Amino acid sequence: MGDPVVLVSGWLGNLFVNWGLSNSWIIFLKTLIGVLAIASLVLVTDIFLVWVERKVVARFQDRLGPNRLGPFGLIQPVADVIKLLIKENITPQGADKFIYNLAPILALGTVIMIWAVIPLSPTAFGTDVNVGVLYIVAIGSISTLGIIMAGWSSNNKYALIAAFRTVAQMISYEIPMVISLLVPVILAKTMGINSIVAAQKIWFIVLAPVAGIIFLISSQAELGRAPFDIPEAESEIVAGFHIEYTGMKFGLFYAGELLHALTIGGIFSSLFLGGWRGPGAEAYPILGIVYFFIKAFFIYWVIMWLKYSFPRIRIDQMLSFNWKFLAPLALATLMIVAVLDKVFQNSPMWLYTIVMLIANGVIILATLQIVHTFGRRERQKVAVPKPIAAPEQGPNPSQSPAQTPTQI
Amino acid sequence: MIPLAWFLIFSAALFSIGLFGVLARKNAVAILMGVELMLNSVNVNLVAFWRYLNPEWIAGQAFAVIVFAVAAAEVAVGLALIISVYRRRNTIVADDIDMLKF
Amino acid sequence: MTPLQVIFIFVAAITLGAAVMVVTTKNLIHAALWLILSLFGIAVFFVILSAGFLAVAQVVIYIGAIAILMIFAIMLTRRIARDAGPQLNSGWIWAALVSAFLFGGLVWLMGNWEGFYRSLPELNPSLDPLNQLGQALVSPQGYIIPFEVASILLVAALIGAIMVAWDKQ
Amino acid sequence: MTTETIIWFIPLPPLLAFFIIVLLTNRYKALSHTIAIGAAFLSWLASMVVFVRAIQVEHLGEHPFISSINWLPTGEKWFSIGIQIDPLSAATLFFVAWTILMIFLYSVGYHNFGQPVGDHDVKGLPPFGATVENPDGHKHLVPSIEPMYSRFFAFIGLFAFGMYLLVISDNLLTLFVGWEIMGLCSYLLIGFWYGKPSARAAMIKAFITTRVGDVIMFLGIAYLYSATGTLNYRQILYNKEALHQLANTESGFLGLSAASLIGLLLFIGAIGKSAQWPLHVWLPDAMEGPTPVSAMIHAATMVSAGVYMAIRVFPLLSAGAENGGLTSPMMTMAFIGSFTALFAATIALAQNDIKRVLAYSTISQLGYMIAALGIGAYVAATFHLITHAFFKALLFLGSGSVIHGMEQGVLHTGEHVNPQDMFNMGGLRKKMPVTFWTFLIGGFALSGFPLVTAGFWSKDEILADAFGNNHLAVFFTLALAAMLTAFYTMRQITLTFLGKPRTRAAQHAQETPWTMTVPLVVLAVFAVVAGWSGIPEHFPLIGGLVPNWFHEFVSGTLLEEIGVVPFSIMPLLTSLFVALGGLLIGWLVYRGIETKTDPVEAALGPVHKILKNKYYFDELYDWLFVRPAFWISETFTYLWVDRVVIDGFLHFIAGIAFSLGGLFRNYIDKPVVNGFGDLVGNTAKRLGQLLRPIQTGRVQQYMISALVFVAAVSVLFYYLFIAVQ
Repeated sequence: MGDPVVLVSGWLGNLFVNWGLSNSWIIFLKTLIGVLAIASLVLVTDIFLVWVERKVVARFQDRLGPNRLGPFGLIQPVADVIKLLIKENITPQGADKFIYNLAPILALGTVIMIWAVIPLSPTAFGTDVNVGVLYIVAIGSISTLGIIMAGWSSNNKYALIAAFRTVAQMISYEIPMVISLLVPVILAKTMGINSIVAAQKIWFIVLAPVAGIIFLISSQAELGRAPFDIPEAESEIVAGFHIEYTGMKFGLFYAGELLHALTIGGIFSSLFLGGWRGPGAEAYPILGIVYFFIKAFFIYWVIMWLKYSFPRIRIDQMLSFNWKFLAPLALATLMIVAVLDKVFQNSPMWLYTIVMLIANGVIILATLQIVHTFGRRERQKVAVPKPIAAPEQGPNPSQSPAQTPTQI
Repeated sequence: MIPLAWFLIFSAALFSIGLFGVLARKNAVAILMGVELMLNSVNVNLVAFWRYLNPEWIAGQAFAVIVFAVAAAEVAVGLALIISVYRRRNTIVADDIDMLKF
Repeated sequence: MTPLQVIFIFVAAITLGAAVMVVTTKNLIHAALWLILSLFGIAVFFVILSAGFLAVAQVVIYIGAIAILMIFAIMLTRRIARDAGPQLNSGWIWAALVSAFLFGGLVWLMGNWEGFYRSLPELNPSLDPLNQLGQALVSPQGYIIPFEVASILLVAALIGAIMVAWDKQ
Repeated sequence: MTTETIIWFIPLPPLLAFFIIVLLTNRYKALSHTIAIGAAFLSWLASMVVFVRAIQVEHLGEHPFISSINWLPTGEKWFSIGIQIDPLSAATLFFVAWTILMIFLYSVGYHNFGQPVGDHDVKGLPPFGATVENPDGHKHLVPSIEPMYSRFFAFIGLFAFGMYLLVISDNLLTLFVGWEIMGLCSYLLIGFWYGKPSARAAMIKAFITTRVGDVIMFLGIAYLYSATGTLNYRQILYNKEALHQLANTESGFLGLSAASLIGLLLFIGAIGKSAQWPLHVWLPDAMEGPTPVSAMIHAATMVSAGVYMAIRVFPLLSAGAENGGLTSPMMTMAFIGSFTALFAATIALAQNDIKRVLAYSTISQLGYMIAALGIGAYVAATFHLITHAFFKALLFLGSGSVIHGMEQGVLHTGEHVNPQDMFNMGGLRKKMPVTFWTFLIGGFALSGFPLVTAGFWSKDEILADAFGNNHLAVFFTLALAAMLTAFYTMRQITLTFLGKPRTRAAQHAQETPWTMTVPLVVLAVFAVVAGWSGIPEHFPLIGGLVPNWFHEFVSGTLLEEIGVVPFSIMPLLTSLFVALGGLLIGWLVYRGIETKTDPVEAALGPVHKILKNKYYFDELYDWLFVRPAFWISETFTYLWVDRVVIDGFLHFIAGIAFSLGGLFRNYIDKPVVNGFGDLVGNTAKRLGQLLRPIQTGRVQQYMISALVFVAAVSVLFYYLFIAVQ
């Protein structure tokens, strides 16, 4: 067998049976333990992510990053956590304490809840929900709630503005994201993540690259990372919705944001990059975990790459980009994929793949052409020199009304 | 094993609480919340009946989906109306919006 | 007492308590958050009833959209939200009586029904409820017309809401 | 198109023109007169076509153009409307078409088309004149355009319709319709300048006077219809059996036969229309209207209609006559006609108003025709009707032209003189040559200037008939009247045109525009030529040069051929004598008059005063009819019958009704009906007040009450229906 997850599960089952527990209680306890295990794994990874983020951003910015504590500064995040834990927890005056304290929990908790449906390996997964994709969306909307709670309960205008911005952005970008998520659903003919991964004999990024790109872009916006970092634009609203948070409460937001990025990587790899699939993964499921995290971290790296390469865009640009470009494109892609899938569902795999590739290529080309045309038109509109101060010609216009009667 | 009665009593209670909210709350948004509670209790009933009485026939779930849609529409229009009323009359207290008084 | 029953009672208590808070709490934002909790509890009920799709849809629609919308509305009518006065109108005692009577009447009515204590039948494992639901919603033998009417209703509500709430200034 | 179709269409254009102008083009003067004249021209054209086709038919009298359609059911029979062109109507149509067209044209100039709008002209009054400025800055008055120009053309269009309808009609009823339309138009046009009190009085007088005749005529028509069951000419007048039957039926009135009574009744209508004594009083006053109206209605067409009708029903009038004897209606006609001829001629002697002289002259000439008809001179009457229409229209238009010229002079000089008074004129011969020559022709025709003019031939024929049939009283009366006619005609010409101007206005009179002079010339031609168609064959020297075509043609109208009166030198000499003598005396008396006094006035003394006042007929009628009518209406009818008898009775009835009403009101309506109504109303009101607080406007309270109610009802329902089982 060689699969530690199955081993542990079997051992626990035997243990509980020996304790004399009823069957339903055994399932309950095993589920509880599984939840704790996955949550712990994710949280530990989260600590590691702080180091990754700092290191990578340093490299992007041509500097070293943390390098004092431990090898390559690996102990640095632990020190950060300790620092955050011993900081004073400030609750602002007039804040709604209960909500104020609940918000960071939601911010991190929702991210962790997503991991419940993401299969790390053929055997290691939280649960196989048959509406897994929808579940991810649902949890994403709860994270929106956490942010708005944080912004409102802080009794701070910047925080509230940031919360509004965040909600506007997240609700908007949820639409192309959900639609792009439906493309793998159509291709795999199921909403369960495990089944989707199992269906990816050919990675869906090959069959539907456009959907993948749309998902990546809208995820970037969901994350609130540059170029969509309007919710926490430091130069405008200081730091966004968590401006009033200190100590570990802030730490939870911070950890939630980092973990969210990795979660997006996990979702993306599961839906488009074949998840745990890889050479030998079916024979040795433990390999699947490795493949999965490699892919997830690659996407995480791409997200960071994007974040540190692009400048921030304006809020109107952000909204028009979504409503006028991303959402229509996602709808078009969904329709085309759905139709082609229906037409070619019984054809051989190679033909199906080629058709999908060509279709996506056509979509990309058409989109580029449209963007090119409209971009030129917009640039020309902007490029028209505005009359700033017309050269003085004749009498001063301000005096002419007074002179008019005498001239006539 | 949960009997159907539990779900029914639960949804009746939820419905009554929602009704109380609709009847007793001053704020129009709060009234809408009460309406939402009532709609949800109906959904619970629909799904429970589907599950217990006729699981082969998906009508209960289908109706629940349609109730979702109706609820979403109702909230959208209702909130828009509330905001519109607020702009004009500067209040969303249901008792103050009594222009149809005798 | 099976764990499921424990969970049921636990969730039902939370849901009903949250619902009571929704209709009684003074702070409207809190009311909205209690509402979210209550709706979440109902989502759990859907899971218990093997209606996973509805549970997730409940979260997406009610928590992700409707509740957020309500919070927005409350914030846009903020002056009222901060109103410290009583949030129940003068006739609340009547409302409580009516509600209690309704509850009593409903329970009594259902108690007279022979299916009241029916127990859970086994789900046919060959039937996927999600698949069934999807088929039912878009098949001409199923609910395609209500479904389409509902989508038209949604579009109409979308446009109507925009028109109603449009600030002409 | 068949001739019948064309005949049907003859009256329509003027009617259409009337409606178009009244309804649509009232504001556009040029358009209106174009439409009216165009319509008149179309009718003229159709009439001429019909006339030409009619004279080409042999024995037209036996085979006239006839067409008729049913119009109005009267029990089993129908009133029909139809058309008929026999020789009489063809000849009438000829002069009617010509005079109407000429007068339409004349009206354009008469109403100053092309002139500026007056300074302070108002509707209902003749134009006062407009101030214009010369290029050199000199301001002066010129005639201004008539304010109600379009209305005038609409009215004369309607009038033309009535006249054409009358002429082409094949039955008495349609004739009567046209007759009455003309009566209405006469009323409207006499009072065209309704701002003048005299015009208003004249229009009422004309209307009421002719109404007297019309009512009696209608009685005649009704009697005729009841006696024969039809009004069609051919079924009565050209039907020997019907005539014979009528002539032998006793009417039971003064021993007259039915034919005679009907003839007399119809003749009274003609008296009214043709202004014969004693109903002549309206015609001189009708001169208040515009001159084209005087010319058309009161000289050429409408007054001729009376005579036309009399000629038309001549077979009826003469029914029962034996071998040249006269029936009683004919004797009446002979008496009234000749009396009127003389009577009106004498009045004309003492009139100074140029149009009034012509008006009395018209009455006199119409008397000639009636008298001629009375002695059975059918053709001569028709002949005189036609020639008279031409030359009298010419004279009226000429007088209008004179007045128009004088008005220009008055405007020019600013002198306040009456432009219609002949004693204010004089010497206009050089100022207005065309008017003078045409007026001269017309005057001579009226006087019966020998050989040349039409009037001579027609008048001579009447005299010849009278003489030849031994009606010497008529002969001498008419001869005297003819002499007086020549005298006053020459008086008129001399005073107006000859000598020297007696006022400055006359010095500055101007010739009128071509639209007025062209009709004068055209009519002058007819005033001469029309007579040549009826020259007796046995006339010395020129007899037979032109065949007596007219006699042949018109006499064909009747069933029996009317023999030509054998030629006799006596009437010829008489007419030569009276015409030339009258003219000569007239010229001798009035030539070279400088003052404004009439030399005849001194010669005749009090008689002149009687003549001047028209034998006090107006006063007589006032005393005889108007005042008794006033007395009856004011004192007898109003004060006695109405106030005492009728009102008293009514008050008695009303009093009973009042007391009954009070009884009902106080004992039934108030306590029972009202009480019940109030009870219902008050109950509803109190109930409403009671329930009003429920309407709080608060949705939630509504819902609570609704739910409480539902709960209550469901509990009740349960215990009543379910728990029982």
